[in-house]
Amino acid sequence: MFYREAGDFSTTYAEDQQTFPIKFDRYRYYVVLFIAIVVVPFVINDYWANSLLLPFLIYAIAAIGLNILVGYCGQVSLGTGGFMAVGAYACYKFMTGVDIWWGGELLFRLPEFNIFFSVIMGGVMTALVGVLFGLPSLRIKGFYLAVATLAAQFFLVWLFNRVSWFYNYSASGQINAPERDLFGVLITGPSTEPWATYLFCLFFTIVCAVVARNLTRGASGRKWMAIRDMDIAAEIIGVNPLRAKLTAFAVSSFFVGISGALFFAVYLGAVEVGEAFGITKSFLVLFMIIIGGLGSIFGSFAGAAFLVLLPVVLKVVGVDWLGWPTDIVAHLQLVIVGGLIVMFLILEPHGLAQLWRVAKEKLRLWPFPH
Amino acid sequence: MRPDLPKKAGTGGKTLAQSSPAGGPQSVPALLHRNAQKFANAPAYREKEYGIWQSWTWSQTRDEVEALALGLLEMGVNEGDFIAIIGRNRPYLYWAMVSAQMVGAVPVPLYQDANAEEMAYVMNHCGARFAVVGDQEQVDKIIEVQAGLPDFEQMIYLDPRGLRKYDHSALTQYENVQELGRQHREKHEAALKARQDKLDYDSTGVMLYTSGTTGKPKGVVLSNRNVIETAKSSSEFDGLRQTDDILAYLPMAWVGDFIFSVGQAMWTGFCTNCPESADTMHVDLREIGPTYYFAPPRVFETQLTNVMIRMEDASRFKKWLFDHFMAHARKVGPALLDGKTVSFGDRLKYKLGELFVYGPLKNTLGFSRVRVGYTAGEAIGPEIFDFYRSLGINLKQLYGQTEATVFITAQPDGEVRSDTVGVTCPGVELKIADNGEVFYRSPGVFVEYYKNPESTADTKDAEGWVATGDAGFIEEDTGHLRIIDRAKDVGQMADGSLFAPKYVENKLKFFPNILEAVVFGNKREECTAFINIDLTAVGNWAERNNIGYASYQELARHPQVMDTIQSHVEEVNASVAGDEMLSGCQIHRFVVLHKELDADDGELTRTRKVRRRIIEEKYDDIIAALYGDDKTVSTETEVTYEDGRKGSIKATLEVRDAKVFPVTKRMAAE
Amino acid sequence: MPEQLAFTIEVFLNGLMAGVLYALVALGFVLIYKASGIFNYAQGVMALFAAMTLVGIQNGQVPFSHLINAIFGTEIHHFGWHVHSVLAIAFTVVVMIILAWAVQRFVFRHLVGQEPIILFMATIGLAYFLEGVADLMWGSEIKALDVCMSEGNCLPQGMNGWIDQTTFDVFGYGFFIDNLDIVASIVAALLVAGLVMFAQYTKQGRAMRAVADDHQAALSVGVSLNFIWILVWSLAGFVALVAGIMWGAKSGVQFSLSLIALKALPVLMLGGFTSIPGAIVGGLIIGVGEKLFEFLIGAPFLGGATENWFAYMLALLFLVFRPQGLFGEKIIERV
Amino acid sequence: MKDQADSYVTDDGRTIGPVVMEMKNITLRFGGVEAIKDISFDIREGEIRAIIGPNGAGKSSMLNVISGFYVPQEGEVWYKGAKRPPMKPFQVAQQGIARTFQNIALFEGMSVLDNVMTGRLTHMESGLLGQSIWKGKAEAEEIANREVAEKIIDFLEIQAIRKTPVARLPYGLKKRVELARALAAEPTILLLDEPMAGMNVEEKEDMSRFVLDVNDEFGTTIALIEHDMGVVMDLSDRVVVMDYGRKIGDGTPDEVRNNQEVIDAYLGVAHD
Repeated sequence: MFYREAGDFSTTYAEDQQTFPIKFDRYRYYVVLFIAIVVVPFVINDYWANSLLLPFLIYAIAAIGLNILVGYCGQVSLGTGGFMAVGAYACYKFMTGVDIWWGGELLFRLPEFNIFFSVIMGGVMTALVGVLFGLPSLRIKGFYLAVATLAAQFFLVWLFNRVSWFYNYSASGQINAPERDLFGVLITGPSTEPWATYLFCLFFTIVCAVVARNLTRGASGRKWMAIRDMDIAAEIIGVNPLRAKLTAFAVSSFFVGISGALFFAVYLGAVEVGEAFGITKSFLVLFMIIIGGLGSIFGSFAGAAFLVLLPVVLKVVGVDWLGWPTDIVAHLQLVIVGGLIVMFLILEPHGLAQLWRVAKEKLRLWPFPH
Repeated sequence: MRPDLPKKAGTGGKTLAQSSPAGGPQSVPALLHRNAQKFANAPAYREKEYGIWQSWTWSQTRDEVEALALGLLEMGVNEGDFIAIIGRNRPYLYWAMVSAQMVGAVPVPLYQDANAEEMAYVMNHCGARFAVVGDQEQVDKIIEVQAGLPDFEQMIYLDPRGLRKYDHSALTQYENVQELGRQHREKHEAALKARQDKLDYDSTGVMLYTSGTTGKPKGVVLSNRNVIETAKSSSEFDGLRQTDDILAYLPMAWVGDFIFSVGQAMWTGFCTNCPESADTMHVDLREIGPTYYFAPPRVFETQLTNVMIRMEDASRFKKWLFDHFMAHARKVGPALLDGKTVSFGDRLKYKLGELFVYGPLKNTLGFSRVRVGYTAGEAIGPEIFDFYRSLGINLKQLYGQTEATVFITAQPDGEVRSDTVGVTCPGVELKIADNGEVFYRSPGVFVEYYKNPESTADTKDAEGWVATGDAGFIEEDTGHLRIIDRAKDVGQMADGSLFAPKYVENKLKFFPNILEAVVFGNKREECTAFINIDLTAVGNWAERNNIGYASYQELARHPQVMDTIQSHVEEVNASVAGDEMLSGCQIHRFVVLHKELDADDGELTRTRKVRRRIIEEKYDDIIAALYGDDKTVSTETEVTYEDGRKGSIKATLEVRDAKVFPVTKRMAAE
Repeated sequence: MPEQLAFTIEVFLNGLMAGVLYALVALGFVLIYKASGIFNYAQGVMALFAAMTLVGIQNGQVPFSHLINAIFGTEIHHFGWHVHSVLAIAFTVVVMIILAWAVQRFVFRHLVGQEPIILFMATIGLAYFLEGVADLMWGSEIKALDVCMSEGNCLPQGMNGWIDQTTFDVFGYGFFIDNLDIVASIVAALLVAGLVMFAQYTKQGRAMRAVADDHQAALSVGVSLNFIWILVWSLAGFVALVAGIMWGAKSGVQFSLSLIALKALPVLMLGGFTSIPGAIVGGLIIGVGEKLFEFLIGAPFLGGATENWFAYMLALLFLVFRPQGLFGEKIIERV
Repeated sequence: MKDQADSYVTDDGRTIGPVVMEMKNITLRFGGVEAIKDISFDIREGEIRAIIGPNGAGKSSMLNVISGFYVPQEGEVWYKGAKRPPMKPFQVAQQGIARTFQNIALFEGMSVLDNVMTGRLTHMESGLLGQSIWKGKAEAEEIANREVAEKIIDFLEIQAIRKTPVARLPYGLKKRVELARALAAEPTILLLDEPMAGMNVEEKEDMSRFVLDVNDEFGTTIALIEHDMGVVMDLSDRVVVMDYGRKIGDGTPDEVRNNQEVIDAYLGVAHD
């Protein structure tokens, strides 16, 4: 209905292949960006930052990452929590200075990385781990693989629990993000400004989204989707399956790692691996992309937004308005989330993204039905 | 050189010689050079190919055209040679026309769907030495008849697909010709310059063959004056701009396309866009969103039918929204378009409609940007016409013909009506003969019919007045011209009253269900008619009322269909009765024909005009039945299928009587 | 006989018993998978659900009491009666059958023909749903589970996980093994045997296997898919109930119970999703393997708690070399 | 039979080059069953080579051997004058051997254009980093390959469905898109696995035309499988006839047509 596409045509392939070939979409995208970057930082407060925006941005990154693996490459992973943990602990080690031991004495200690690079390193490390756990994917397929990734989940969580080197031998077994700043602005630690943490996460989210989009619309994306849609055919037309799958694992894990790092360093500040990165986290992110839409970047955002918003809404409605005990609301939440998953799988296996696509098509054809 | 070369011919040319501008560009190539200077980097041509709109700026176009021209010189094209141009609308072919003009040759665009014989006739008639063609299909056609073309020498083709194994002794690829030209640039540059300089207002710009409702096609010779003057005046008339876009999709052999895509494009320097293929036409139209658009009435008709069909399955809310706002649009839309005063409330409501219905609708149809839209060729149904105008599309009518280089009359903004064809275009004079035939004189008047002095004389008198062959009259109050019918078809009923079949046929064809109609009655007591139903519209209606049908024939003889058609016929009778001049033309009996009238069977012209005489001969048995009094008639008809095979279909047709009305006074509705 | 060895053997035995239980749960998976190609992640939660329902019925709890109280501000909790275990179990079985029907009717009937991975995700959703429902129905606090055949002889004394006396001794070495485990493994073993029997020799069992081999064929010989599916889900529910009782009796009814599903997964990967013997052998291997690993390597060198992942790592490594599992046969890929 | 090295010109004016691929004594077993028994034949540059035979004759297996999907227990594959070492299917593809599949193997989740673009993957090598930045090398490469893909799309006359998801296409069109995908790889040898399977007469005619045009315009060497003899005979330059995994005939269509064994195989009861 709002689309005016007459006269909106492309004279080069560059124009034709851009992310938003339709002017109207393009402008809408710019507006959103503008609001997110310029407007929000001025109106944001602690509540909004901590209960909505930060988790949304961070989960969005994780969801994009997982979506690349599951939605685009068709390799189901239940190890997201574990990989986020890797990101978190790697980030922690790098921001506190990695200490290398040999035979009981300290060989040397790396300088403390700036928070920005610590987060990046979180991603890099996770990518490596991801590739490692991705190796079996060549032999193992479907949900054999899905289950196999649980191995990563449990092993990693156990690892960070047991090996005190990861949490710098702290008595609590927790890791705590020390105060770190970027250009003199506090990003981590107890006394940060909401707008600072927000912008920091926003930056990563946008970059990740753009990178993901670029990868998925290019050669890599096609390799992944080919593997997803029909791996045998893909191999026969010249796609190296191991390469494709491993790159998917690497890229996916990289994003997940980043989100893990942010989740720990910027959002929570202190983490006990078992509860922060348990298997429930893996499922949560998986649910995000199912509800949001497999194989869609927008879907990753939608799903993240939905599952971040849902508990908040339920809490507001259930606890604050109706005054129910929190545990009941929590249980209701389980029921609703579980129900929604099943519902989506039955009614709209392609999730919110598909609904969005359909709505858009309708608007473009308006007033015609088809 | 042939003695009858158009250069020194054409009284029309002489009488108007003084109107040539001093110094201004005097030929199409000259215009091209001007544009290459003035609008160097503005888009001149676009074609949807390989998924995107390949574009050429004016300067690029100039280079391409020159390269080809040089190539033609290298291939030995002489001044005055004729070069046939055959294929779907593509920039390369438009360039070929200009290149031809550059080297002093005459481009002769032909209808791409013409069959080999038709082509053979034309190419023989003008003695074309060269042909520039689109693809294998065209090449094959020409090769088929080449033996019978003594003058023919070389063929230049665009798309090499499937031609690799052909004997290339008389066959060259377009690119290679251009390549040839680029190689021998310095060798021919001077010659090319010289030949271009020779071109002036009186040298021939193009030769177009009129499909001709009867007899063999005639080659209409148009001088540069014809082309440029009309292009100039018509562009000014509608305030065309360099930034405009048109979609070139109508046959290149048709004078309209030549004037729009070459004449006006060259004059104003706007961009000509060519669709990717016939079946992507609508998508391409939507993408380009032309600002200046021409289409014959039937195109608008089918489009409107499709709109209505598609709306049928819309949700109730949408449908309500659509109907509600369209009603409003019909009320105030045209008025707004003509800049008349409309109450604030209505304006507001129209704005809303624009948001919810008109805007999106125009968008999906590809008309969002249309600033000037024309329809012509035949009369257009009032409700069709009003539909588009009420949407805010500035659709207008013009009256023209090849011999006039299109423009005779056109509707100025603000004075648009569906029943007139507008006022005289700048530089055009009109006069109506006693028998009602319309005559005109203008800078656009053609030079001559090539190799056909007697026809030329018949059509154009010494003062340069040209007979249109149409009967009509000028409204005293408005000065608008109204066309009743082809003059030769306007006959007399037995009782001496006026018989104007076309007038009635058009009224019939205004009903979406009726595709074609042929009315008889000349020298007879009463009128009768053949009718073709519109398979899209009626077929859709059948589907919705789940009426099964296997073929056009079966649907056509379905009783319910017959009833609907009958009601239409009677409505028409009622309105005809309102016009005392023509009230004799009410239809007393009719049949719904068992096959669609078809150009391949020679029943229609390539521009889908009815060929009366041929039909009358072919279906004499049915006509007899119409004037007899039996209720049915059995007949057998020969048909030509797509692939050229012949076959025949038998059928028994029901003859229906229609209610006729007594003559009434002219009612307001008319 | 050196101490170490004795301990090892004891550990081995313990592992074996745990293994039987794993095998039991794994069997639940295999049944459903064979018959419907669904990999039922919710199996564990079903066990939890069953156990909670059992306790709830025994103690005459009012279902959804918390929710009701929350909404209507009432203060109801118990009907005030106590149901005899046998009866309660019977009731629970009924509930599980109803559940099976509901799951089939409202979820998987609509997902027929979807890829396995989608079905798998659906079961994850189902797991969440069931867990939520269970908590809403009976409250999420840890409950003691005592199953008594008749007054006095409750087997065994509920949560008394501890071992007070030598269970039996060989060559003067006392082996300390929890009675419960012995009972449990016996029951489990019986049940396993029973299921195998069922699958092999009963009409429904054969029908079930027919469906597993070829849906169309099964349909054409007049097997009602719907019935079979409800049947297997009920069976799975029953298995879950038993597992729930065993586990619940041992360490109380609580969320962790649902994790036995996670234990069963590697068992399946090892044994192959479609093979009943595979499930049994796999279960035993995992059970023994993880106990021994923990005892010999995990606890002394890796800081313990290796049971969490050992099973998975084992299965993973194993799969890399034999993707089709222990008993699955090699698939020839075609194009 | 002409010598392997020299090339000759067919009566319709196409040049057939020297042997580009040769199968030497190929034997393929599945467990006990022998799908292919000691078969040898060669494929010449620029020719249309057909492998025909009744259902279950081992045609598809043979194609799978050529495209490296099956590894024969015995025999050698010679390609461009060198013995082909054992390699994975994707390596074979990278060597310039593209194929279509008997029961369409398109990527249903992608548009027609994307499917055709996957055919170009063997020609694209910009790295992950470059792609994630997109602008610059990656985009240039993308566009360059898009141009090739578009030429193919135009050649096979599927412009109108360029951006349609393949899942929505009718069978006939899917076949064409698959051909497009294979062509996009600009292969040295193009393998067609029953290109006409399940098509009506017109579709078969179209497909035949396209196959000929491809061979004509791009001079692509084509090896195709058909069990419908009629179609193949007018298409191909040379035909191998298989039955029960054995080669029972090899030569020009005419030679094959008059081969008694072949006639028997076709008139004899069809065995699947």
